[in-house]
Amino acid sequence: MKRISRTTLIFLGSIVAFTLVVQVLISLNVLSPFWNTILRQGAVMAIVSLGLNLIYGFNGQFSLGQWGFYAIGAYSAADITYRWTNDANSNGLTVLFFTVVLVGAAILILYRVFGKIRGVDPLSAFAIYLIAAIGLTALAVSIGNITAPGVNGLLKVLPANIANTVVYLLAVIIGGVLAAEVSFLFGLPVLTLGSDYFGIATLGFTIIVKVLLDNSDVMFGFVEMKGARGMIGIPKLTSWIWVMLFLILVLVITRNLLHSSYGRAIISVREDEIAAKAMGIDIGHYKTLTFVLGCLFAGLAGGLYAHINGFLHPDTFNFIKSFDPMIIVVFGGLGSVTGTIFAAFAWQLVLEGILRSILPPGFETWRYVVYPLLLLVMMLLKPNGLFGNYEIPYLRQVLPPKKSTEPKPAQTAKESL
Amino acid sequence: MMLEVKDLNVYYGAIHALKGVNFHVDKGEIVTLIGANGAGKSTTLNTISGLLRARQGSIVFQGEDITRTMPQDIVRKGIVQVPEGRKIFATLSVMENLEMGAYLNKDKAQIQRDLEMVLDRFPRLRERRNQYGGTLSGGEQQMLAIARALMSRPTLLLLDEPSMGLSPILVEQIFEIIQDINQQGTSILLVEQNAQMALSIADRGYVLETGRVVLEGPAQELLHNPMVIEAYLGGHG
Amino acid sequence: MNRSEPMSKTPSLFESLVQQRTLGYLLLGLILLVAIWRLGNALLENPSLFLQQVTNGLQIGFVYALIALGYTMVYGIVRLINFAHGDVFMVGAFTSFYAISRMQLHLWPRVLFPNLNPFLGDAIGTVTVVLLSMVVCALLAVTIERVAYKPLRNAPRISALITAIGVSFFLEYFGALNFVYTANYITYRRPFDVVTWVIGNQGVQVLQRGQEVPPGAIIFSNISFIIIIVSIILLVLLQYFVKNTRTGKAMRATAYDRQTARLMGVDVDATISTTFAIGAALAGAAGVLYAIAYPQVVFWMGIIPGLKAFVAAVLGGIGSIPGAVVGALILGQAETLSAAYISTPMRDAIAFSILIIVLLVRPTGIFGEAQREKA
Amino acid sequence: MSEQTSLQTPSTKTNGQEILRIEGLTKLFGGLKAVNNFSLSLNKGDLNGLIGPNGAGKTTVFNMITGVYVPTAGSIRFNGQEIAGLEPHKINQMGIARTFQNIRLFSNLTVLDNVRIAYHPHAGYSLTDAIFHNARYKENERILTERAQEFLAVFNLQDRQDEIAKNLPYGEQRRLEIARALAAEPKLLLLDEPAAGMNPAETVALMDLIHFIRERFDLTILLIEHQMRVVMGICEYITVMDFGEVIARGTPAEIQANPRVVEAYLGPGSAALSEKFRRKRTL
Amino acid sequence: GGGGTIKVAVLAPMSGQVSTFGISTNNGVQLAVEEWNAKGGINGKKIETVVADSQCSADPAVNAANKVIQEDKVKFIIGEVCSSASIPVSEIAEANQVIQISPTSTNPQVTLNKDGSTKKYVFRACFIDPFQGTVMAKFALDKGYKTAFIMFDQGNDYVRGLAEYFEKAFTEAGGQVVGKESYTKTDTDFSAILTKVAESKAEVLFLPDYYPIVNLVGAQAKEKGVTAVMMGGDGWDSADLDLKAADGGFFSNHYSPEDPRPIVQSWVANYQKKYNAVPDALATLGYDAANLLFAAIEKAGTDDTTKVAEALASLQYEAVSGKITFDAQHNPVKNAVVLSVKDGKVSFSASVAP
Ligand SMILES: Nc1ncnc2c1ncn2[C@@H]1O[C@H](COP(=O)(O)OP(=O)(O)OP(=O)(O)O)[C@@H](O)[C@H]1O
Ligand SMILES: Nc1ncnc2c1ncn2[C@@H]1O[C@H](COP(=O)(O)OP(=O)(O)OP(=O)(O)O)[C@@H](O)[C@H]1O
Ligand SMILES: CC(C)C[C@H](N)C(=O)O
Ligand SMILES: [Mg+2]
Ligand SMILES: [Mg+2]
Repeated sequence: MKRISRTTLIFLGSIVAFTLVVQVLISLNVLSPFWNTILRQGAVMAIVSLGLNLIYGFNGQFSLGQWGFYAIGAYSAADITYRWTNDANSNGLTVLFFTVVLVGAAILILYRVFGKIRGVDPLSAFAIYLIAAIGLTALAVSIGNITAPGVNGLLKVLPANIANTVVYLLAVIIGGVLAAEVSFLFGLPVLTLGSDYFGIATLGFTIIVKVLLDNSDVMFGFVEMKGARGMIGIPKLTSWIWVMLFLILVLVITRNLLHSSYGRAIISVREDEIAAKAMGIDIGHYKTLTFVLGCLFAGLAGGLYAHINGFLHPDTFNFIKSFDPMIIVVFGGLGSVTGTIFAAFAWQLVLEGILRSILPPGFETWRYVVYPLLLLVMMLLKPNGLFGNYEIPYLRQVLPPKKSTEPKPAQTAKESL
Repeated sequence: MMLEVKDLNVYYGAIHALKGVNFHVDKGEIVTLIGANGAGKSTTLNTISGLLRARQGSIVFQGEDITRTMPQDIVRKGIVQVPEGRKIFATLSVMENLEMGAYLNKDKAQIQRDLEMVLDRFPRLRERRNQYGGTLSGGEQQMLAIARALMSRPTLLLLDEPSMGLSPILVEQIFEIIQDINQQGTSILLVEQNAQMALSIADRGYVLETGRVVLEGPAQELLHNPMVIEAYLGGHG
Repeated sequence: MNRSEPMSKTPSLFESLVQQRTLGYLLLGLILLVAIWRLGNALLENPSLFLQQVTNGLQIGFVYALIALGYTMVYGIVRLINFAHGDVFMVGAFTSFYAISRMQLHLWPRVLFPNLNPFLGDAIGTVTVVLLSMVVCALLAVTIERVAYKPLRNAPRISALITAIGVSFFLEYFGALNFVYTANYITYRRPFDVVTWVIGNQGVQVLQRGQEVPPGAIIFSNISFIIIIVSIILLVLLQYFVKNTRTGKAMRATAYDRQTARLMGVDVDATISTTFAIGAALAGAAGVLYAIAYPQVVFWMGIIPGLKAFVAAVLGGIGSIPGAVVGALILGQAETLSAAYISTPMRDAIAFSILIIVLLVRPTGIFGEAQREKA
Repeated sequence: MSEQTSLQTPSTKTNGQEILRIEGLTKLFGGLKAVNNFSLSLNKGDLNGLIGPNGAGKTTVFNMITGVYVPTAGSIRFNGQEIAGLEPHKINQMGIARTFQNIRLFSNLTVLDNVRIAYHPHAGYSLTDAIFHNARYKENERILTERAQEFLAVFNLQDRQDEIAKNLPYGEQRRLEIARALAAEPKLLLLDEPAAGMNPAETVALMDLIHFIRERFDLTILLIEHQMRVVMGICEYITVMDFGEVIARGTPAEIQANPRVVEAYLGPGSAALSEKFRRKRTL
Repeated sequence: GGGGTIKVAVLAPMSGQVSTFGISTNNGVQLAVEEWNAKGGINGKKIETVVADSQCSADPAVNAANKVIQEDKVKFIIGEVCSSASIPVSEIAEANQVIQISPTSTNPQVTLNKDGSTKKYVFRACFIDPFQGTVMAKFALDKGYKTAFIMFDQGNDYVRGLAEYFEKAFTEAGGQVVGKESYTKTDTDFSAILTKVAESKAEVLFLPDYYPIVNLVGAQAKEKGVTAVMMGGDGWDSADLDLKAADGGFFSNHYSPEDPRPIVQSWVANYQKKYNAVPDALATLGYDAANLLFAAIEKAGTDDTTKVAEALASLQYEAVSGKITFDAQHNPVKNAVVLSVKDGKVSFSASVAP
């Protein structure tokens, strides 16, 4: 009995309609490439911020690492498609694919094993995961390189644009999963830190990722990434339709998760860790779960972003920008999915679109004079964000009807209470 | 008249917490405010000590209107509150907590004498003088809270549920201390859930219900008032 | 940390391995060992060079310390990571730039008292400029606090954080406007000439232009000297202030519980403003010293030192004053030594790895106090 | 050391099956021995009290039983299984639930969600089911919600289910906390000063409620309380602590008569609580 | 032809780290535009410029390029100044068949595709770094310096490339590179590296970065006991170069205002009249680049970019910075000069032919 509720229909219907209308406007050239790019970047921002809202808004973990995972997703996806389109080589794809699969499997297995042992020390567990991950990555590199020619041949059989799309989609997904796996490893020891310290450690992560990207060519041999000089020549494959598909997917997952017992467990950790523990919630598990999921979203968004401009630069992943998703989440309303999506688009449209186009040349700097003032006024007027914790009906938890049939007297305590 | 509260109206945003409260405390008296949870007892005390602002009404202390006075100036004038839930500075040691009590006092020698005096009164605190406030047990914290308030040499002491969570013997002791402090010349406004105890040491009492004074009178009278007995003394046991 | 396991069945080797912290520490220890080995080698190879690098690290470390104190104090009292603090530091540097380059303020002793010993004259002039910057920064910080943070005292903590980021952007980009100090890199004129001393087996002597440093000698400039001395004086004053004065105690009480501090007679608003002012004044001093040492000013110059100082504060245990200093000195060494012996482009990654590792071992920083909360 | 009275509880319940056995439990905070060589035994169905002066270590004992603190030494056996040092959520899932001395609700969530969260370990569907919102999710979510509503009904909170927890009056918050603890379907319930902050009328009602849930949910209950009206009124057997150690055990009557307890805890006034207060005694 | 306008975009760092580069370049371009418009434009069409602040770095430059191409529908770009910005811009220009002529981007990659072929639509008005690096290496050796220490920013194509070419030429000609250190563009504290430089006793400190870094390093070098002579490339050429910090140094450049050729002297006079300053190499090359572009459009007789590209490739032009013909990689073949910084003045020191 598959019955889809009315709110679901209305919601999905309108979002699909919106996507299609925008697509038509793009095709008809009513929306210039400039605005098209801004819209796509808005959708990407929405995905990153949704991930952060899960981590911070719903699970209460103050993460500034979102941008680092976004970078990981972006660069790894870009590397796959770059090698494929520029060098007609699928070794980026195969190596990362096997890495993601093997490391993922190892994580799942080890997680089970550790789950059975009482009092596992996160740092020691981390050491074991790390060793396993490094070993398996090395293995994946050789398997990947061996299988690459075969996969090349396979892909060549397909028509070029289909092959490109397949590689692109795989690249985005692999980028996301890679970010998620890294977030698992990183999160394991670091999630034990108290809130602000966690924020700072994750900020550190973002900065470390940026520095590694700055040195990707010299220190790590990824010549095509060109380190601090910026990676060029990535195919521009992210269309409006693709970003929106991913956004809808992420949105539905977020919503379904939150409206379940698992979602409530996630939220209870935010509310009171000690009480949650005492109620049988394995807070470590739920922190990890949420963090990994949020970072998966960041990674996916990164992959999508990389293929919008076809150009990646480590400066894009500067720590200053890592506050952007945080600003969006707070601006939209912590713990409001509706708010996050609205804020992501609004933020992108205002800051990158409207402010850019209304300020005369020579006044570019004013953008960042006006923007903080807007932010300030906004925070002073609505300290809980635009939407507070309001949700549109589809995203709202629709409570089952109250069982307000008269309570069975035998089961109720004294009325005087 | 030491303290006079007239037509006090206090709001939390849209919530109208105090709806025209009137009462007074005379010099040397122990006056108690009793009432159920959420009746507005703490709100009343917090308004007197300046933490909350009244939207309407006035508070007059020793002939001076202090309705709009800043909390620090109210303390300087001699009204000191022992807050509900003790509110010990957890990251300060017991000694430092006591020194905070004497914050407005600049006379070092006098502070030293006062310290000896309160530590004599609470030997348990002397034992724990270097422990962090946050690690004391509930009862120890209550003692510290009262001791800290005494350090600022109040003329009017506001006590918000000093017996909450204390063992019977400590409750007795705390009430003794309150009487003792009173006898040494400090007027006391006591807020309590433990109406029995409060009324037994008070001179007069007021009953607060949902932001209004619904009953007032000498403590002994209230102790025998049927309505008070029914609602606040557990139907007399 | 490790859970005692009274009376359970004897665990397997693997089990006991992951139940103990040892394996994790082993991993961290390994990293530490590599670093020590590397540095130890460097020390043995060329002790004077190593010492020279350590003094380099000391100089930047003390600058970080001055900035870090502002972060730590403000965080301690209002639990706010004041991201605009680095920009206050920038304003300090710019104030001194205008004072020196435009108004020649540092020359006043020479102009008024031409017979004064030139060294003394420069010293007094420089101190004047430092004090001016400190005052300007303190006023700026108090204004920021009143306008942007105070209205949000009772809002969720994150709102104030976002506001702080906004203030930071504003200070930077407002400064970048063409009628303020432009977006350009501006060369900073030092208020006095650099003097470099050689400390070697011939004792201490002034290094002449073009003269080579004799082998085994260490050089030390008046700039390092001033930075270190000024920082130490300010740090000692601050420590005394916080521990021993009433205002200092009021700060600590306010830090813990504002309402109750009010009940003790503390003027909480004034105390918070004072805290901001002191932190900012220190940052202002740091701004001047930094600009003297690395003579260039630009509108975003506060971001990176601000970030580093913030890391230092966390490393030492945010909220702790000695912690901020120790954290800053460690960070200064970590940076300089990794630039000198490991890799310059990677030094930020190394600094942050150290931060994360320290947090894993001591989750609230070196001097940080564990949260004392009872269940 | 104290005269170690016999560990065995002369239970009023007949089956006498031991559910909790604590031996040699010790907790050090730095140099402070908060709990020292503490022992306690509970039989199935007991409703026992733990009392003692402030700072005696009562809450610390609760914290160790529930895994919030790891004991410095000693053993805690629950249904024969060693639980000392286990993570709190595992202990909870084994069947021990508690309330807190200072109410710790999920204060921004609804009353219903507070209870549903406690029911989470029994949710009955997987994460994947949740993400797809499939039939299994729907069925179990419905059951879960109904169960939660039943618990609320027991505490007369069913009409409050959509209210945000922090907006409830104090007394209802205390009741909600107990309801939430019960939703974990525990066998042993630990109540830390459940009557704190309640007025006499509410306290009396609470006592009835405790009796009621013990029968209804087949619980064993251990409670900490300072209000003698409660302790003496409902507990069948009482353990008294002072300075981290057990100083007495016995029935309420025995405890009230025990001079050591009177001296350390009850105070001489306890015999006649409402007696005119005597003045001037030194501490 | 006849009627209408030709829109030309100028992408240059008008603000930020190296703002003098952008301002000078734009000054040069505007002077050329004025002169052409005064003559009646190109084939009767007036020239109109769109100036975008591309900040000498990749990200803003890419945004600016996309904007001028998509929004302003520009077909000709003069810029960017810096190689690290010109390289990504050149990809966009090439893909959109927009002519890009960079006045001063000296890195070889600017005009080359990844496979080594020449970008059809991309040109430059300056010599390239392999030449510039060789010039400085020879110059150093000629002065009798045998050892060099190289400092470079590995995230900057220009700096990194020039360092490499210098090293190659210097070692090939018998010099010895005794140390090499990289840093990042936001670094301010160079004490750790400079201590190493002092320790290495190198005779030359080769620092091929832009002037702000030179100012910073120069100011700290003395303090750390560095005695090496500082040398660098055209990145030093700025009115904001701190002559005290760079004192005693040498750098290669595209031209010297002291050059007695009449074309140079009349340019210097014209420029001085308008802007009240001696033109630096950036202004000069901005002027040259604009003239090259306009001459090619005139020669092609159309604004069709493919035609203009062909015309440019075969153009011969007498520019201020020398007589220009493009080689197969679209690089002009020209002389370089070496300038010295001494006692608060920059002066001509040598001229080197390719
Ligand atoms: N910070 C607040 N925000 C909103 N409402 C509040 C706040 N504090 C108290 N209230 C409301 O004001 C009313 C009076 O509260 P108050 O704390 O004064 O009661 P009380 O008599 O001291 O109760 P208790 O015995 O529980 O301490 C209650 O309805 C309470 O919910
Ligand atoms: N986390 C901690 N760190 C240090 N000392 C602690 C900690 N928790 C409790 N203590 C100390 O342990 C002792 C026992 O405290 P506990 O809270 O168990 O007392 P209690 O019997 O519950 O008292 P009350 O009836 O006042 O709640 C007290 O002296 C307290 O100061
Ligand atoms: C203006 C010049 C210093 C630019 C430099 N030649 C470059 O290619 O980046
Ligand atoms: Mg109250
Ligand atoms: Mg307790």
